[in-house]
Amino acid sequence: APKKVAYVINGSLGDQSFYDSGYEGIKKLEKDYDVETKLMECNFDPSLYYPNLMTAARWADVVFVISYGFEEELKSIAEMFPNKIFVNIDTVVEDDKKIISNVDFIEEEGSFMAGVVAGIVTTMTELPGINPEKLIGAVGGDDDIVIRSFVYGYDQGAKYVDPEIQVKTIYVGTWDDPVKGKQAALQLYSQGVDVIFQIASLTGAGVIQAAQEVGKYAIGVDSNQNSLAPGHVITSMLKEVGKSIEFVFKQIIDGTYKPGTLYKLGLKEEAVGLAIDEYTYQILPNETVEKILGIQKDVIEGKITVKEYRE
Amino acid sequence: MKSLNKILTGIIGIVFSLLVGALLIKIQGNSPIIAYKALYDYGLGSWFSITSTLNNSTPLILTGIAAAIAFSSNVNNLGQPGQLIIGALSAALLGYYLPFPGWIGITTIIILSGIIGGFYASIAGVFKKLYKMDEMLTTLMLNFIADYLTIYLATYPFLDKKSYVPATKMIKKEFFLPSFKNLNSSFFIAILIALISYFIVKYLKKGYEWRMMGYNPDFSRIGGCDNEQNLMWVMFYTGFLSGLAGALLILGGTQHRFIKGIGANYGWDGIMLSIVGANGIFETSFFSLFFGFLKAGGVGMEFEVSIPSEFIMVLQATIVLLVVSTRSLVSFYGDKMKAYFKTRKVVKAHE
Amino acid sequence: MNNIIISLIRDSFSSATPILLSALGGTFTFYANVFNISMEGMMLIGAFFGVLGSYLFENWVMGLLFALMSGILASLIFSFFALLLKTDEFLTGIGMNMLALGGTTYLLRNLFNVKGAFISPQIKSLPTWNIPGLNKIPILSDILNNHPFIVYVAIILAFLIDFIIFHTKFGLRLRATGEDQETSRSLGINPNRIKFSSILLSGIFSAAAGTFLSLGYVTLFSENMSNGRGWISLAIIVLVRGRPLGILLMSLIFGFFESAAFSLQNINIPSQITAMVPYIVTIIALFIYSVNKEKILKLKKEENEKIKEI
Amino acid sequence: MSYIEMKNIYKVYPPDVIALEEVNFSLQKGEIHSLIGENGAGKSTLMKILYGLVHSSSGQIYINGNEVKINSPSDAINFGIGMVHQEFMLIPSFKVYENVILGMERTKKFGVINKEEAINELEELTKRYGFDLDLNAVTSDLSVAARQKVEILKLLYRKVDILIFDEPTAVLTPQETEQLFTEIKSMKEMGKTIIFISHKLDEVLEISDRITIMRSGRIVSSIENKNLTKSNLAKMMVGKEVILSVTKKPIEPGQIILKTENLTVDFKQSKHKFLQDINIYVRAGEIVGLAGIEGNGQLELVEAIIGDTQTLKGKIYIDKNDISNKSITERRSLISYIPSDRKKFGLALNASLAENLTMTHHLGNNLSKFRYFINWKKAKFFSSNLLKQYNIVARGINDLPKHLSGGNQQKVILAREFSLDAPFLLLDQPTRGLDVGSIEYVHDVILKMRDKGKAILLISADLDELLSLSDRIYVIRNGTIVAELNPNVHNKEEVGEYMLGGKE
Ligand SMILES: Nc1ncnc2c1ncn2[C@@H]1O[C@H](COP(=O)(O)OP(=O)(O)OP(=O)(O)O)[C@@H](O)[C@H]1O
Ligand SMILES: Nc1ncnc2c1ncn2[C@@H]1O[C@H](COP(=O)(O)OP(=O)(O)OP(=O)(O)O)[C@@H](O)[C@H]1O
Ligand SMILES: [Mg+2]
Ligand SMILES: [Mg+2]
Repeated sequence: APKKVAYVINGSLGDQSFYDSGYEGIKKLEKDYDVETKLMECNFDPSLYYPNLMTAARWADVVFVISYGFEEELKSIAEMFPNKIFVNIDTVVEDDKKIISNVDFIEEEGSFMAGVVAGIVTTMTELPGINPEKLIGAVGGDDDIVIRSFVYGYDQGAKYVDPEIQVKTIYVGTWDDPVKGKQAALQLYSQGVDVIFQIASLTGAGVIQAAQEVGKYAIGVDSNQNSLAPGHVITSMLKEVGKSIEFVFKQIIDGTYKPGTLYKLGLKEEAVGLAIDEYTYQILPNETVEKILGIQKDVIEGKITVKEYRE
Repeated sequence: MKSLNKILTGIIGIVFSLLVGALLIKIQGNSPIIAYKALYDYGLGSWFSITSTLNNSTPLILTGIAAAIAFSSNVNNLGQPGQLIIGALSAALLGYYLPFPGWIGITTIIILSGIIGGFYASIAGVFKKLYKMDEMLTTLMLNFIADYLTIYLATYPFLDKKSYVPATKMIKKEFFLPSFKNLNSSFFIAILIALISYFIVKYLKKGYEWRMMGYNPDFSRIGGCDNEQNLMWVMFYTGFLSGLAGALLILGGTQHRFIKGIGANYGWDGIMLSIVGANGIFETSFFSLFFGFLKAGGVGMEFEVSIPSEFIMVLQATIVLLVVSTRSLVSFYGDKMKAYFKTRKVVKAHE
Repeated sequence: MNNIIISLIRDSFSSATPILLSALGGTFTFYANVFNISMEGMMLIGAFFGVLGSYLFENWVMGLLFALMSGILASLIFSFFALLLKTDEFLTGIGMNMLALGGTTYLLRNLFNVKGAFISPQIKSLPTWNIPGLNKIPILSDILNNHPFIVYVAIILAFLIDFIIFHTKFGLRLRATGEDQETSRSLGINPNRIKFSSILLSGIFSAAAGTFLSLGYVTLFSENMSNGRGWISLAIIVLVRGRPLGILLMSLIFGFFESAAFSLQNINIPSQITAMVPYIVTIIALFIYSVNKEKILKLKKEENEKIKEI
Repeated sequence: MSYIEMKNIYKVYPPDVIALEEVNFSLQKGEIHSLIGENGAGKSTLMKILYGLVHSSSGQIYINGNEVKINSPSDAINFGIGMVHQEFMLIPSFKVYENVILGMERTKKFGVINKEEAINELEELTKRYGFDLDLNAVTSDLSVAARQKVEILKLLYRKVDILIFDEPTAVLTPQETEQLFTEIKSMKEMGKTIIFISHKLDEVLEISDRITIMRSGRIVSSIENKNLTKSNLAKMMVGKEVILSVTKKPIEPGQIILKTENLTVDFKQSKHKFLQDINIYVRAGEIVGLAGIEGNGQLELVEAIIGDTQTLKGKIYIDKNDISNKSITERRSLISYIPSDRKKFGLALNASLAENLTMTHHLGNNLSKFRYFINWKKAKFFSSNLLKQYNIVARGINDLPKHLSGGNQQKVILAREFSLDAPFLLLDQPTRGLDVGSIEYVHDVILKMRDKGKAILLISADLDELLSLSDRIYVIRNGTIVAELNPNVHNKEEVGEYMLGGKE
């Protein structure tokens, strides 16, 4: 059985979203399976990708890696260590020798649900702060493929509720400037938007504070941010990186793990989804939440198909 | 002799700062001995470590020399970061689209990317020449603009559709600079360029004029040097070096394509190193190697001893500050001591 | 539509304030001829300690106090290296910025056990002010009222500092030292003391700017939240040659274009392009300034000659 | 008992420059005490120690018999000691009154400067001492003489009793010097004590009560000003006989080398002109002097000839080449140039002597076989030859100019420029601030160049120098040439009258 597990990430912990969530999963492995774990953060510095991954691969039996931006390095290093286990999370890296397994989250399904919530809320003019305009917003960190796929699902969800709903998006251009995040959100609110989905890591913290300040609504991302501004964060779209790590590691222990597998995880696997808790009920009446959960069930059962961004 | 002196006082500074660093590590609750062993193991301990150190230092040597030449010519070019990524993006695009074979292609890419970096720097030069616009400010602003411009290009027109982050397509395999047992050949190119730069500054009339302009621009102008033209050349050449650093990152690094963040801190580190190296080409190169070592060894400290990366940043800042302050202290108080003893001798002789 | 423009102009003040404050501090070092690039780091330090104080005592006053103390501490470190150990000022600035970024992240993890951002209801934000009488004027009130009080203080300070620099004893000595420190020395002024005061003021002001970020505009601390604002204030100082009122004007212009940049995304200009706008505006401002300066210099010289002739 | 007594003063500048050795200096109340000595003898250093600007390495200072510690200029000012420095200590961008009150500002509440009070007080002072100064003028616009008045005003405002003047007359015209002397004498009458440093022995003899002579860091003697002559002062200073008069060979002029045609310098948008229709010529083998009160267009003429100005009309020829539209670089092969501000334009103080001596020579092809390169072996050989040839006292070609005395710095410039072998020499104040020994040397070299057939334009504020060296003299006033004089016919006073406009 594997004894040493490494967790290599392109960014750094503290995003209060998927890197952190993954690290929680890793910490749980330590407890549950009595393995030694180590963390390597690359702090978005591409010159560290290769040496960090290399260092981790030489030491560990199992490497969990979030490889945004160094998929090629991952491939070449994995080929140097064909007997070790490489699990790549959140992107898909295919190598010819089928050494690397991938965990792919279907974020579109999660953000579809966020869009459904936003769409429903913007039409509920009886709620405080909601105007009759059918306008919702999103604040993205960078304008890149991942964020655009979030927006893509979000838009589908809103349009599913009411095809007339429009989505306004601002890409702030940085992941760690909550001040700019708040500015962007205030602008969207001043344009008649009443719900904003933040997809911007630390920048997004400013979006939530903006919602609180002007009495409008926000939707959190990646981890449960509902408690950050009670009464203003309706829900959060979760991405359970930690759980997926546990899930794969269990298979490794069981012996059911096969290298080169593609785990596609969506609503059904509870890898993505909405955080619905007392804060949600504080804002939305029960029947509205029921309606939302109903739509979620339809998606899980395949009655509604959510299109993926890259196909 | 003078540069040896600078390096020697630098080494005193390094030793002193490592001692202070040990204290910091101790306070943070780790064993300095184990931490420094990891630093050594990952930075110098094996062939792999040594080559990592050298690979790390490759772009730093170039941006460091760029800053050193600019500053010693009294040209405040703080635009290395921007010039570097412009060069990197150019290399990535050329590497994908250029139809030339192998070595011809590589040479073309390297030179063209350098030239593009040089032109980017020349924008600030032209502004200065025509409108007397402060080049420190314009280069600073051009850094931000280069940042967003390259990301725009890598996000829209030249995006590799398969990538998850803003990135261009990978360059052709034949343009990859080969590695010899993990040591990338781009290191040798950097060393070669360092030698050429030394030669230019030392033996070329232009280089002499640049230096004199750095010492006293009024003097060089009245002496018959065309300062305005020299400013343009300095801007171009230092931009060329930074652009070259960017190209080597693409051809010789591990990514082989332009990707968001690829410039990292090379530009700023280069500016810092030129100051640490007192604008000397050899001194700056020496400290670039040292910084490459710190970076490679930092990975070890983080991995083996779990010293957090932000702490390593604090350590690096401390080391840089102490290296330079120790050096200025040694020379300042050294001179005072000499004066003191001389006085005693003279006074005694009179009694 | 009206709303959008009001919000835009209102936001210009918020975007301008941190830049304005740290540039006002930096202008002291500018006049003292201290090459100070550490505003960025000092702002970050102020932002962190503001949150720390406010969190520990659940009181914004303590937050502000902590921030100012940390600004003083940071300037002591800067002065220690730059003035006492005679380390290159530029390098000291780079070192300070690295220390600030690494240090606040390190403390964040050690004190609050989080990385990235620290948010808590215990952090109390700075109070907002209303200008009496202004509530009656509809649009102006929307734009100018209800900002964190630091915004108003910063604007008043711009005028005050202009007065201090050009009409007080301290200002006279500051400018003299910056222009020619040997002359200052020859008149019994201690240049190091003047430089130290300027660094101290810069530290305090930058820390206050940081507090505006972390306790004024938003109520949280996040790593690297100064995010280049210190560099912008440096650019503005150089651009207007330190004039406090020029700093006020340029900060507002910069703030306006920073928030206007988001609006450009509405007409489908990619975000990367809109983000360049403030920097391009700065270059254009420098261009206008430089061209005018040349003209003014020429005219002034001629003027003088004419007077001599008469 | 002496008013001030400096005992056993030593000064070693870090790391090991001995500036003063066992110096004992005493000053009596109410006297005008001159301090003379060669460049680098230590005069300024000794006075800076008295003024607290430099700390002695060893030694004591007594005032009225009590030992005092002077740690900073403010201590000195408190003891009533003030100093006008060799290089003016004024903030160029400040108004006159700001420069005067700096360091001793009168303030209202909150440190706000009390401008009215300051101006009132200063107006009274200027009236009392008869200074003609606009207190609100910007200092950088003032003439040199006016700046010096500001410096003196600074001391009077501080009510000091002892005024130290470090080479105040080096930059003044004879008329201005006369006026300064009147002021100094009236200050003496008001009970002030004056220390006066100068290289001009006539002046020293004219004004002093007592003269102290320094040589290489020591005091050679300190004597009352009775029955002294220039030549025995010079001998004490230098330690050997100095020839104070110039002996010239008869002139043998060749063809015209420098020629200007209607040279005019003005500004684009203004009708005013700095130079108006200057028509002068200089022939090979002659020295042509340019006399004029500073600020009458000499600077503009020099800039126009060397090419450091942009708006220029008319024509300049050198050796029949029209250089009016040529760059400085192109002109430098035809012009050797000694700038008046040697630290600003003549040297790179922190670059090695070899690098300093290579300047301008590098434009030609003597220092390398290849067009774009410098052969440093050759350049260094060339530099060390120059050091020897011009007797420059330095530690070698790697020494830095900032370590050299003023005289030796000037020799470096002369060596470089005169070895250029250009047909035309432009000499702007070549002996300003130099001691008699150095001046003798410089004059000697200039005459040698004349005899070698060079065309020389000499600008000098020192009319004695101008009259003794020149073969012809142009007088410039208000940007035009007002007279062409013959030094063998016209004397100093006549030239002075043309300069002032008394004679047309
Ligand atoms: N700051 C300094 N550092 C090192 N050496 C110095 C410094 N100032 C002066 N010296 C040296 O000390 C000696 C005395 O210089 P000082 O300026 O006192 O001479 P001086 O008699 O005033 O000469 P001059 O007539 O040229 O003004 C010279 O050798 C000079 O080079
Ligand atoms: N080597 C040098 N080169 C240039 N200037 C010098 C040198 N040494 C001293 N000075 C200048 O001479 C002046 C006095 O220097 P000095 O060494 O006497 O002061 P100090 O005794 O060290 O003063 P403190 O005790 O305040 O440090 C200063 O202006 C200093 O900058
Ligand atoms: Mg609505
Ligand atoms: Mg002197």
